[in-house]
Amino acid sequence: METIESIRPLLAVLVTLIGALLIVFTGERHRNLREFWTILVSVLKFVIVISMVPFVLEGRVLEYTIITLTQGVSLQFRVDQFGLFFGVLASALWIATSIYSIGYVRGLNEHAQTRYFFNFALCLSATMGIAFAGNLLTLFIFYEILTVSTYPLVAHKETEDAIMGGRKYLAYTLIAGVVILFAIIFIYTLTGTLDFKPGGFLLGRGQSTTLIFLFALLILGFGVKAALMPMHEWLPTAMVAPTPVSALLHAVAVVKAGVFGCLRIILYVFGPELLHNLDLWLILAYFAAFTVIVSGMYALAQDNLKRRLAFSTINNLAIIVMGAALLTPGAITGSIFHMGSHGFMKITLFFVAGAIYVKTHKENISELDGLGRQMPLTMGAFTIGAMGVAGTPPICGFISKWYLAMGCLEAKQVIFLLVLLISALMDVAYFFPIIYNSFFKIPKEAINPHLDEAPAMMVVPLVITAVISLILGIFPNAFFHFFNLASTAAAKILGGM
Amino acid sequence: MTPQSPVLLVVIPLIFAFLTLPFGWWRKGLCYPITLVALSLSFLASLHTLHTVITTGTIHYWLGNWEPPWGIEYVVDHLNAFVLVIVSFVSLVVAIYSKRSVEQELPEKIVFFYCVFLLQVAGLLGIVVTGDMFNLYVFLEIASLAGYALIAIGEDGAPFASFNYLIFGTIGACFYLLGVGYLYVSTGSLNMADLFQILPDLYQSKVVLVAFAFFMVGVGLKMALFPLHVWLPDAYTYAPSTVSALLAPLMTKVGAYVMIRIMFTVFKPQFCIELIPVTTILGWMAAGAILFGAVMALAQTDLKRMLAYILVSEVGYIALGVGLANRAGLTGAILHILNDSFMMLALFLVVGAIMYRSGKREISQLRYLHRRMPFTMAAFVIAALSVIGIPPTCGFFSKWYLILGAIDASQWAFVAVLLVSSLLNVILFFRVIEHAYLEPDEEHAGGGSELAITIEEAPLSMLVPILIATAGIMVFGVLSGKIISTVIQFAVPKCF
Amino acid sequence: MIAAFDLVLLLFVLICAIAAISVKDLLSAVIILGAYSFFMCLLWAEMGAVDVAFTEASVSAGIGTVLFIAAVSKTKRRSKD
Amino acid sequence: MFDFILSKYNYWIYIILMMIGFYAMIGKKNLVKKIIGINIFQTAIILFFVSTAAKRGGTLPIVEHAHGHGIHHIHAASYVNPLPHVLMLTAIVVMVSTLGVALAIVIAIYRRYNTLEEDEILEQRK
Repeated sequence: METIESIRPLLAVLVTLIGALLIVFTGERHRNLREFWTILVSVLKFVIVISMVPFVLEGRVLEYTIITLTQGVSLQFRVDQFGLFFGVLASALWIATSIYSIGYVRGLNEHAQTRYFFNFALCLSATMGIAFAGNLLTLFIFYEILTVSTYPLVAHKETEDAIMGGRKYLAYTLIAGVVILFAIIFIYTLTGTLDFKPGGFLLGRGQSTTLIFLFALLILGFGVKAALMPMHEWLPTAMVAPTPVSALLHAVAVVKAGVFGCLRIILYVFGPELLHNLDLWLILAYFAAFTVIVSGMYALAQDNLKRRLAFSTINNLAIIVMGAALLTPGAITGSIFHMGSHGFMKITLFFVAGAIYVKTHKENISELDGLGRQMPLTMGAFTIGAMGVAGTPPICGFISKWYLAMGCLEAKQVIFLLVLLISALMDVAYFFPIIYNSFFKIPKEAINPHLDEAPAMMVVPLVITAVISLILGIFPNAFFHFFNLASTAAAKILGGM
Repeated sequence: MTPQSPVLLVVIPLIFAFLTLPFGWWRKGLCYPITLVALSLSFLASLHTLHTVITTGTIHYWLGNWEPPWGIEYVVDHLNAFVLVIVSFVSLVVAIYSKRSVEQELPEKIVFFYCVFLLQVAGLLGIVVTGDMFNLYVFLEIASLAGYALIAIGEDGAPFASFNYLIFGTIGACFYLLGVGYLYVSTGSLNMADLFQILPDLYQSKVVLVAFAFFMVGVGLKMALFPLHVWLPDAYTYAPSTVSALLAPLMTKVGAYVMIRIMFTVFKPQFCIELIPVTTILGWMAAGAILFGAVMALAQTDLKRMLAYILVSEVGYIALGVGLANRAGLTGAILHILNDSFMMLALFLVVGAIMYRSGKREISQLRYLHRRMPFTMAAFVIAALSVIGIPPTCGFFSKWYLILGAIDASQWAFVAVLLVSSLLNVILFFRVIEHAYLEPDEEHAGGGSELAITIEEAPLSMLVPILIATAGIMVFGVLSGKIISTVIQFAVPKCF
Repeated sequence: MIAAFDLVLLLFVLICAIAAISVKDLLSAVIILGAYSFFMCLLWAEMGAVDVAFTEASVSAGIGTVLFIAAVSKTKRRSKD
Repeated sequence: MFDFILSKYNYWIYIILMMIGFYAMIGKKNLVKKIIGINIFQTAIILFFVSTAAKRGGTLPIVEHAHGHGIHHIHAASYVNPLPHVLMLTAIVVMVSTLGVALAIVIAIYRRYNTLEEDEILEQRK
C-alpha cells in the first residue's frame, strides 16, 4: 500500500471552513454574494475531492498529518477508498443541496439565513473531516463538530417544537459522544494507537470481555447518529428542521456519518477476524435486522411525509449496518455502495417533500392526491427515488440490494435475505400509495390542474439527483467510480483476513 | 550568569504598582498605560524565563546572592515557568480589557484599582516563582489581600462577600503558615529543594504529617476545593467584572499550582500516595467538587453566579488530575491549568461585556443578545463548548488526559464523574445559549420579519481581549500535543 | 526564661484574649486586645525575641489598636455578642 | 504526664489561643469580633514560632565583640534561633495589613447595611 503525502484532504476540509467564515462576514446585506460563496465553495470542494479519485483507485493512500495531538495519535487525514467514497458522496450531494437550499429559504423567506448557510458549511466541513479522518480521535473530533454545528439547523425554526427537537438531538448525540470518547480512550490505553487499518488493529489486544464491551459501546455510540433502533428517537423529532436540513441530515451528513463511524468500527478497528472470533457479527446483524423490520412497520404508520421518509431512512441505515456485519465481500461491497445509492435516492425524496411544502404547504401524505398532475417533474423524481429505495432495477438501489443479498448467501444466513426481501416489500407498501394517489387518484377538493412546479432552484437539483440515481443503476461506475471504490475497499478489508 | 528575568517579572509590577499612586494623583488617565506597560514587561520577562527554562533547564536565582538554604531562592522549572506565562498573559489581557469596564463601574477608584491590580498580579507571580516556603506565604497574602480589596469595591453585596472571603482566606493562610512552622521545626529548612532532600527521612514523624495536613487544608481553602469553596460563589459574583475576570482564572489555578508543588516537589509522591492516601481522598473530594459545582450551577439564574459554580467544578478537574497521581492525570491537571484559565477568562470577560452594555446578567434576560453582540456571544459559545469538552477546543484535551489517567488508574467512578459532568455542562450552557440565540416568538417562526435590533457590540478594548481569549481556547486545543511535548511533560514531577 | 514570669504572662494573655472576644462593648474589646498584644510582646521579649516584641508593640499593639479604634468610632460600639 | 504538659506550656497556650481566635472568627456574629478573632489567631501562630526558637538559657542572637577582637568562639547552642524571629517580623506586617483591609471592608459594610451583626446583614440581603 503506497502512501502519498498530500495536502488535498486538508484543503477539502478547509475550503468549506473558509467558506463558512466568508458567509458570516458577508452577512445578510449581500445575499447574492453570500449565496455565491456557498455555491463556489461547494463546487471547489467537489473538484478537490474528485481530484483524489485517480490516486485512490490505483490503490494508493493520500495522507496528511497536521499536528501530533497526543503520543502516537495525530490530527491526521488519510484518504482510502472507503473514506473517499463517503467524501465524494457528501461533496457531490452538497452542491445539489446548496442550490436547493437557496431556492428553499428564499421561497419561504426564512429568517436567520446567514446562520443557516454558515452552519451548513460547517457541517460539510466536519463531514469531510469524518470521511478523511485517519484515526479514531480525528474522526471523533469532527464527529463532535458535526453534532454541534447541526444543532442550530435542527432548532432553526425556533418554535417550541423546534427547540425541543434540538434539545433531543443534542441529548442523544452528546451522550453518544461521551460514550464514544470513553471507548476511544479505552482503546488508546489498550493499544497506544488509534490509526485505522483495513481489517482492524485490535486483534490480539485486551481480553475478549473488554473487547466485547468496547464494541458494544462504540456501536451504541455511533448507532445513535445512525439511528439504530432503540436510539432512533431523535431522528423523527428532528424532522421539524427545514427540509434541506432534513435532506442533509438524512441522506448525507449526519446519519451517514453515524453509519460511516459504525462501518469504520466494524471494518477498520475491530476487523472481520476479531468479530468472527468474538462471535459479535451475528449479534450485530440480528440487532440491525430488528431495526430493519420494526422501522419499516413504523414507516407504514406515518402520515407526515417527512416522518415516513425518516423511518425509511432508519430502515435503510440498518440495512447498511447489517450488510457490513455479515462480513462477506458481497455484503460489504453492497453495504458501502448502498451508502451512496441511498444517499442519492433519499435526498431526492426529501427534496420532493420540500418542493411540495414550498409550493402547497402540504406535509401530509393524505393531502397529496392528484398532485402528480400539478407537479409532474417533482413527482416523477419521487417515483424514481421511491422505486430505487425499494430496489427496483434499473435504479441504483437495485445494485446495492443485489450485492447485499449475495452477501447474505455467502454468509449462509438466509434469514437476513428474508429480512431484506421483507423490507423491500415494506418499501413498496409505504411508497406505492403515495405514487399511485398523486398520479391517479381524483382529489377530493379541486386542485390546480395546470403545470405549476416549485422554483427552478429546487426542481433542477431534485431532477438531477433522480437522474443520477438512475444512471448509477445502469452504470455503477459512472462519474466517480463509486462501485470500484466500494468493491476495492471491501477487497482490502477482507484481504487482511 | 543567571538571567534576571525571574525576579524582574515580580518586581516590575510591584514597582509600577507604587508608581501608579503619584502618577494617578497627577493624571488619572495615566494609570491604565502604566499598568499595561508593567504587565507587558512582566509578560516578556516570563516568556524569556520560559524560553530559558526550555533551552537550558531549571533556573536558580538567589535573591541578594544569598546561598540557599539560608537565603531566599527563586527556582523556575518547567512547571512554574509554564504557570508564570499563563498568569502574566491572562493578567495582561484583563488589564487591556479593564479600561472601559473600570471607568463605568468604579469611576472614583481608578487609581486605587490599578495600584491594587498590579499588587495582585505581583503577588500571584511571586507565589509561582518562589522556591521558599515562607516567601510563598508572604506572596500568598499579598495576592489575597489585594484580592479582598478588589472584590470589596464591587457592587452591593461585595463587601460582605469579600469579608467572608477574608475570613476563610485568612484561616487558609494561617494554616499554611502553621504548616511552614511545623516543617521548619522538624527539618530546620524552608527551601523547597532542600526540604525535598531532607523530608524522606522524617516521613514517619507525626509533626511532618500534621504539617502536611495543614498545608492541604490551607491550600484547599485558597483554591476553593470542595468542600472548602463556600466563600467563592459570592465573592466572584459580586466582584467588579474585571476583578472576577482576573481572579477567577488565576487565583484558583495558582492555588492548584501550589498544591501540586507541595505534594510532589516538597513532599515526595510516594508520601502522598503510599504512606498516607492523600491522593485518593483528594480524588474523591475533586469528584464531589465536579458534581456539586455543576449541580449548583444548574440551580442558578444569575449568569455570573452560574459561572462561579462552574469554576468550583473546574477546580475539581485539576484536583482530580492530581488525585489520580499518574502521568496522564497530572498532564491533564497541568494542561487544565492552562485551558481552564483561558476558558474562565473568556467566560467572565463575556459576562463583563454583557453587563457593560446592558447591565443585565440574569439568564432569562439575555434574549436577542446574539444580534446585539454577535462577536461576544460567539466567543461565549466557543468557551462554553470548551467547558463542555467538545473538540477541537482546549477543554476537550484536558478531559482526554484526565479520562486517560482515570482509566490508567482503573478508577471507574472518576471516569463516570468526568463523563457525566460533560453532560451536565451541556445542560448548563445550552440553557444559556437557547436564551441568547433562539427566539420562539410567533413573529419569527418561519417568517422573515426582523426586529429592529441594532448591533451594540462591546467597545474594541473589551472585544479584543475576549477574542484573544477565545482564540487561545481554539489554538491551545489544536496545539495541546505540542504544548505537552515541549513543556508539560517536563513539568510533571520526575517520578511519574 | 523564667518559668514563673512566663506563666503569669501567659495567663494574662489568655485572660485578655477571652475578655476581648466576650466583652459586648467593642471599644473596650479593642482596648483589651491592645493589652493582649502588649502582654504578648512582653512574653516574646522575655523569650529572647526582642525584635519581634518591638515590632509587635509598635505595629500590632500600636497601629493595630489605632486602626481598630478608628473603625469602631466610624461604626457602632455596641455588639450583640 | 503532668511534667510533659507543663514543660510544653507555651505550646498548649498557643493552641488554646488559636482555638479562641478560631471560635471568634467562626462563632461570633459581630464582624469586629471576627477581626479580633483573626488577630488572636495570628498572634497565636507567632507565639508558636517564637516558642520554637526559644531555648532555656539561650540569649539574644547578637554576637558581642564581633569586630576587632580576634576570633571568638561562638556557641550556637547558647543563642536563640533568630530565623523564626525574622519570619515573624514579616508575619506581623502581614497581620496588620490584613487588619487594615478587614477594617476597611467592615466600614464599607456598615455604610451599606448600617449594622455590624452578621445575622442582621443576612436578613437584609434576602
